[in-house]
Amino acid sequence: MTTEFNDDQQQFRDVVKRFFTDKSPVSAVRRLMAEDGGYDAEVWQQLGAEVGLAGAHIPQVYGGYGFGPVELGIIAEEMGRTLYCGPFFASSVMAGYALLGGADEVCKHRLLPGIADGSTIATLVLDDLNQVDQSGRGLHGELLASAHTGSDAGSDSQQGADRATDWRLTGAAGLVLDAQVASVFLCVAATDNGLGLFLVGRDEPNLVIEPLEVIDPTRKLSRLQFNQVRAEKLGELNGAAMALLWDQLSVVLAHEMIGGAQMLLDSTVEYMKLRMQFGRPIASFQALKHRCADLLLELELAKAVTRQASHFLASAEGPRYLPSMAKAMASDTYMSLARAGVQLRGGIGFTWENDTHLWFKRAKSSEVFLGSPYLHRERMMTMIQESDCG
Amino acid sequence: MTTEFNDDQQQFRDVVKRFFTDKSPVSAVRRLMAEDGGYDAEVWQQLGAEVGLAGAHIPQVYGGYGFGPVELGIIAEEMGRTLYCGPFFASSVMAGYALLGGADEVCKHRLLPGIADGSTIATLVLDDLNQVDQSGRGLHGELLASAHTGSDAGSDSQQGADRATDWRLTGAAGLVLDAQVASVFLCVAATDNGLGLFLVGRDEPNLVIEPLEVIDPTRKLSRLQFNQVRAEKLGELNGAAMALLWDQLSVVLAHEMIGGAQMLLDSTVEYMKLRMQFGRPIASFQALKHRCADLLLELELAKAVTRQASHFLASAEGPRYLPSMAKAMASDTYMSLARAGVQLRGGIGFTWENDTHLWFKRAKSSEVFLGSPYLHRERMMTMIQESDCG
Amino acid sequence: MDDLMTINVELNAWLDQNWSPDHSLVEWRDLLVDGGWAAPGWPRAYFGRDFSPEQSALVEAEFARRGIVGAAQSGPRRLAAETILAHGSEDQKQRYLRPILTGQDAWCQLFSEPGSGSDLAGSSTRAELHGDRYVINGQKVWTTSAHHADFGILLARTDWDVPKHQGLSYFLFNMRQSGVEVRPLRQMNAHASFNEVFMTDASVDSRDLIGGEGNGWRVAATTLSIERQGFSRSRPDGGLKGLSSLQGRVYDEYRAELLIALEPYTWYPQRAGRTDLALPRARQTGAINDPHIRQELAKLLSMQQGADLAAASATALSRAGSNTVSPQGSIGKLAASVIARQAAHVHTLVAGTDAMLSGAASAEAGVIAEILLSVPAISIAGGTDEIQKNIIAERVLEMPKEPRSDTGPFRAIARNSADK
Amino acid sequence: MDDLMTINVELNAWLDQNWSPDHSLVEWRDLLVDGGWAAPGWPRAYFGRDFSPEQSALVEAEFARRGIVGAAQSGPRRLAAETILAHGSEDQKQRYLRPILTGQDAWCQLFSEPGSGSDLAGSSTRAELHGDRYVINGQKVWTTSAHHADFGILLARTDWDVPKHQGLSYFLFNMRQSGVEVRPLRQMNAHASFNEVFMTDASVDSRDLIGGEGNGWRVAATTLSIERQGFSRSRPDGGLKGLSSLQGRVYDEYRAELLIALEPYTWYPQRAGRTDLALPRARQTGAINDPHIRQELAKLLSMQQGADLAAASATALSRAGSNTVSPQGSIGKLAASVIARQAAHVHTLVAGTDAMLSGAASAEAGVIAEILLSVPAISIAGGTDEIQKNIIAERVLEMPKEPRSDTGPFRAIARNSADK
Repeated sequence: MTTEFNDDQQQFRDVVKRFFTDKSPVSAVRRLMAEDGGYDAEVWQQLGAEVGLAGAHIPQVYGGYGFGPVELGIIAEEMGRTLYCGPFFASSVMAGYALLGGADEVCKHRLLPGIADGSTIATLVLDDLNQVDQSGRGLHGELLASAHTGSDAGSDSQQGADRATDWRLTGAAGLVLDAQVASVFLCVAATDNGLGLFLVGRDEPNLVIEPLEVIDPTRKLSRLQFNQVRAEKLGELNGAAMALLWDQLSVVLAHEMIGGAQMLLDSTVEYMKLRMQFGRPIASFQALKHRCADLLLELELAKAVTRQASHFLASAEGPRYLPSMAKAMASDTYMSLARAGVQLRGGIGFTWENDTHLWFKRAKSSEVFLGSPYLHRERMMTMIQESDCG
Repeated sequence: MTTEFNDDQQQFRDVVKRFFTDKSPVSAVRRLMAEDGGYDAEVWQQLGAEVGLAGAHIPQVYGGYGFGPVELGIIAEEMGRTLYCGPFFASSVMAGYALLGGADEVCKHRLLPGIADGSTIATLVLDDLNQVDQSGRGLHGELLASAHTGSDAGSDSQQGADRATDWRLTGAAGLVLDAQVASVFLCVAATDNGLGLFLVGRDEPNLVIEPLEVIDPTRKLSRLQFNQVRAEKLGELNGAAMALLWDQLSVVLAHEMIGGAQMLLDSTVEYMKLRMQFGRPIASFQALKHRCADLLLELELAKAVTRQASHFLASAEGPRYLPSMAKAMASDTYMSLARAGVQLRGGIGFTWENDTHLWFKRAKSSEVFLGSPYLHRERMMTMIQESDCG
Repeated sequence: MDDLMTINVELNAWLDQNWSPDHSLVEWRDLLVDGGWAAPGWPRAYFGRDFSPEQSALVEAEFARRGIVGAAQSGPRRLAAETILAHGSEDQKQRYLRPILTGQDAWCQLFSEPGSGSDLAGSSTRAELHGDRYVINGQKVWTTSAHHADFGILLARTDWDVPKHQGLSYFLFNMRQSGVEVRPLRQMNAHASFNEVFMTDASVDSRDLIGGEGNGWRVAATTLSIERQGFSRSRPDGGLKGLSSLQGRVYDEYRAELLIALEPYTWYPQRAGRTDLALPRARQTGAINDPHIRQELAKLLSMQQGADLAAASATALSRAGSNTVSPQGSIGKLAASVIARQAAHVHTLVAGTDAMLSGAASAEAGVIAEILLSVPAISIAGGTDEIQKNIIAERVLEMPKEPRSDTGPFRAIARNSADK
Repeated sequence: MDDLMTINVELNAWLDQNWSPDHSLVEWRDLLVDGGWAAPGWPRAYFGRDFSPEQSALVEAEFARRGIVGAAQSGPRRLAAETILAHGSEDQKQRYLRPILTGQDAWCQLFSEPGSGSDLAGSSTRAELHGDRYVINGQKVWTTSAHHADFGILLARTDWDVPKHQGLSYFLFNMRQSGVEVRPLRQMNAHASFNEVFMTDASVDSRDLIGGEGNGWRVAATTLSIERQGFSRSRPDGGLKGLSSLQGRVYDEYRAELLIALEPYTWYPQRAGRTDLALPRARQTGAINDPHIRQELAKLLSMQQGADLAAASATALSRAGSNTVSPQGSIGKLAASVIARQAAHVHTLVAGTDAMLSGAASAEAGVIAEILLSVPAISIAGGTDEIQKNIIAERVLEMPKEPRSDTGPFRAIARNSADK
């Protein structure tokens, strides 16, 4: 078990890095973050249909490339580095993983290919983004009474009815990623028989999509309200499926964060080498050098754990708390680097014109997205207590 | 309300500082910490009978000098600075405050004068040094059945019996300060009617005093076991009395800690100005300067709160969580300075020959003595929640 | 005490006779200045009464108690006035002090440059004497309220061939001239409280050089010391309780003045972390019952309490006549940074995923979001944490300075390429 | 792979023929050296087989699997041997390497001095050439196992009139001579693992100068780089599982050797904070149910996991032939400091007031107390945290060095008065 990349993976990273460096320059980020939609349809098309990144981690039987979590992590790191603006995390990662983990086989075959080639933009509706496994308290699905009409309440026919489109969702989800551009919503909602995964079309009446003002305009959020909205049930999600989903999303987000953190470290040190004060580059001041060394250390540890967490998802080898450990560490190091990125630039780092704040805001938003470091550490300790061996 | 000292207090500090600087040089500390008793009887006699510090905070009616918590804080700071070895904290502070808060008037008149002039060395037996207000779970007092014989169980005679010496204590106290030199033990023990304050003589049979190995040999501890030990009940302690006692002890300890912390800061900076590496005094290295500035800041904040906590005890003005706030802050800053005191001296700071470790050990021991910073912060928040205003 | 009583009687008698809310603001302040009550701590020769800080505080308190508008003092006006008092020529004092007190002249501070932030003495704005005027070329930055200012206190280089601290001069600079361009500078929290000021062949009369050519750094030290003492003050009511509901022309004009003067500072409380909101929000959300958040909140409240107390004793010390104000200011400023970071941490813990939101619909009507995006400024503006730590180490702990790389003629010192 | 298989077959055939637990330790190691299996990674010319790290690891693993004692390598022996291999003369290699491998010669490291700790190149121990011998005067400190050592690797100054890094020379120094006094140095945790070494007119043959006069710093750099890689290793079983119960003369003698060699290091695991004890103790005391302690424990476990993984990939990198070992060592060492501090914090939280106690009756038979009094050493010994951060900043992040104050002739550099 090692977190080193093999040659194939290194080549893959080079390709991905080149793509995002070309397609997501900071000028594009600034343009897109100011728009309502927040993504460039042409780049998205290239990313999906041409380069195939949108479906990298989706098995080939569902139209993807069948890469594993390690390669997905590489994509996320490079996106994080460039602050790529597009519905990758919402559609490919969140909706993609939810479908893989919670949809019935036939639904996967129907829905995943569109996600994999980017032609469908989906997002995942969770009513609790603090603790993903607590989802379902805000959103409830019920089977229309009419769906039962004329059929016996026997279990077989019940199951048949469950597959039907005669479900109605009611409730709200306060924070939904990239809802402003999604054509379909995959919704995790409680039913009388546990959590279900539901499909809702964008144009459903009784579905209200309200864009929100956000701290980080590269990560657009909306509030969704459901009032008896017509939905199709795609499958069921048990506790283990929700825990796995949380793990998967956390690990991809952790990779995105260490990519952003690395970019901040690199660019900040670079700036410090050029910036002269008191007749020397500020990079030569010992207190600043030591701070950078501390930051490097923090980042290296977070990076090692994050990459190990991907290996864990790929192989199930290692302690099962690795995903939460990774999310917590990556969040903390990203914020450390964001604070330092502003501080070590001095006043210029606090200006709108300077790019540092774009990563700062991403770091701040990522810190709490899908659970704060505090919650993930708590989750990690619960897992340790549940397992026999430490 | 101000934490500045007036002229009288400043003069008092000068006297106290001179006394401890003269009487408690580090050579004496090293000698005494290696001995079983751990104090110099002659210095103690001067401190008590001649200079009058042992009874500084004890009212004049009980043979003391009637100074307030502010002056007691000054004494404690100077003791902390010099690591004075002697039973001041055990006898004057712990036993003294316990008697003042929990003994009946006649007992105060009988016992306090000896403590105030140092002729009696007492200590306080608490069975919980983590959380003083949880005392009484390990030590239990009961009235001998014979004490009731021949008298009615009426409340008056009951009360008369309660005052008698016919009590027996059973249980243990794991950590008792300076028991090795105390002639009397004031014990907080549970009775069927709440907590009581009891007097036990050193020579009682069935009392086992077992000296303990300690991390900080300037603060000697013993374990006491009571097996039906004869005791005199001196009075009762309700919840408010125990809370006040905890506050009082915490504040004196906090003063002691900031005195020690200030000494560490001063001596460390002094060392750094003399120590040359790379052709310059290490005090000129920016990373080390910044660390010292951070330490100064931490100490200044802790000092301000600690002194305010004394004013609060003197005047009851201000939020009632100040004592716990002070204990937590003083503990943290003392440990920060202790770590820095070793680190900034490099290898020499880790040697036995260098004096820094004496304060390091004191800091480590003080950190948890009478409750860790964590517990005091928790207590502080509980007080905030209990009060209506923030 | 008797002394204070006498002052109180005299002041109130004067106020009874002169004060009316129906004055215009300038009329009233003219009376104030003539009566010697505008700045009683100033020397008698310059509109003042040589009052001690304690005596001045009494006057201030009495104004506040009676709801009376005082002299103009917001923002950089005070920096300019105190500097002129300390270093100005008789002529400068006569020309500049009065309109500062009356509020007729607004001022700004032209110190920082893109190439010299922490290294203020590395200023490379050029001042060249031609006849009896200096011609100014260069760029300043972080200039609060430059677009409203009539004058600026300007630090510029008059000599490039001497060590950097010796080649600076300090000017009282007219902002209302061609050759001065003011551009707003937007910050990461979307406010634009600062400006860039471009000076292209602007000029200043040589009689507006203050402290003598080459003495600019010494004069600037006075300004900086005053600035550090008051770095976090921002009183939306200008010190008058219930100002918003007071009736009368003088109040209307005063409110208008404050609105302009304080506009750049609306986010300053958020920059400091708003410790005051932490406990109420923890109560309201129930986060106060979370054992970990309790710890972090307790740490925050502890630091804040310590800083408040330390600031109070610093003030007491300074009122007692001590002169060690400057490092105390640095300690307070550094404390503010530490507190702001911890406050942001607590606000984030309490908010959870809601910390992703901003704007009026978000927590505390957007104030929490503004905190999270403003706290990075507290450890930069008015001298970075790093500079404060240098000051504390060198002036309080008396630790030696680092070896310097910027001795010798300024011309030869390595600096940012844009400066050259 | 085929290659490895061949080696495995050859090694086992040789072992079958030569290994016996009834050998004396020296007899057995003589066989090992002659057979080329003592240090197979060394050059063929010097007892080795030019094996790659991967091939050497196979041999090591096979020894461990079969429970066979290997060459002596504990402590500073390895530093001396690797340095001699890299910089030594033919004569030196012939004389010193073999008795190092057999364990006949023990070594110590004479680098640090009271006046030069972090500033190792500031060494002021004096080496003066008289005829064909250098006369040595000076004091060294932090010398582990000096009282058992036959030889020391010694850094001393031969030229006081050149810049400090250029005036140093490196010697292979005989400890068994008059003029050498070794005094134990007690530490704050009551152990005495180190010594002071006083050299008064001691001497060393000029053929035991290594790397040439004035080249001492370059040679020392090799030693230091090797040292940083292995700063925390301390295996009480010398790598042999179940050593304590193995029977035979060679095992008896090996155990005796280890006992002496490892004695100074018994507290090293405590110095690193003993993360391994944190979770079991939290479980056992119930502290694991405390929400705040859970957080602190989780942070500790996270850092430890990260450091373990980072160390593993550093090893993988270095096995893959990369040469960037030295800064990786600094990152690992800095991580160890951070982890040790957090571990001490967690142990204190878990222990509560019991953290005041020490000795056999206290928590974990005194181990917790030893941790609390030993962790301060981890951030000092083998290069302070501050030095590691300089290295990381300059070599990994390529940030420029500070301006130096110690250029020019060593004689003229300001240094501690005791050095002069």
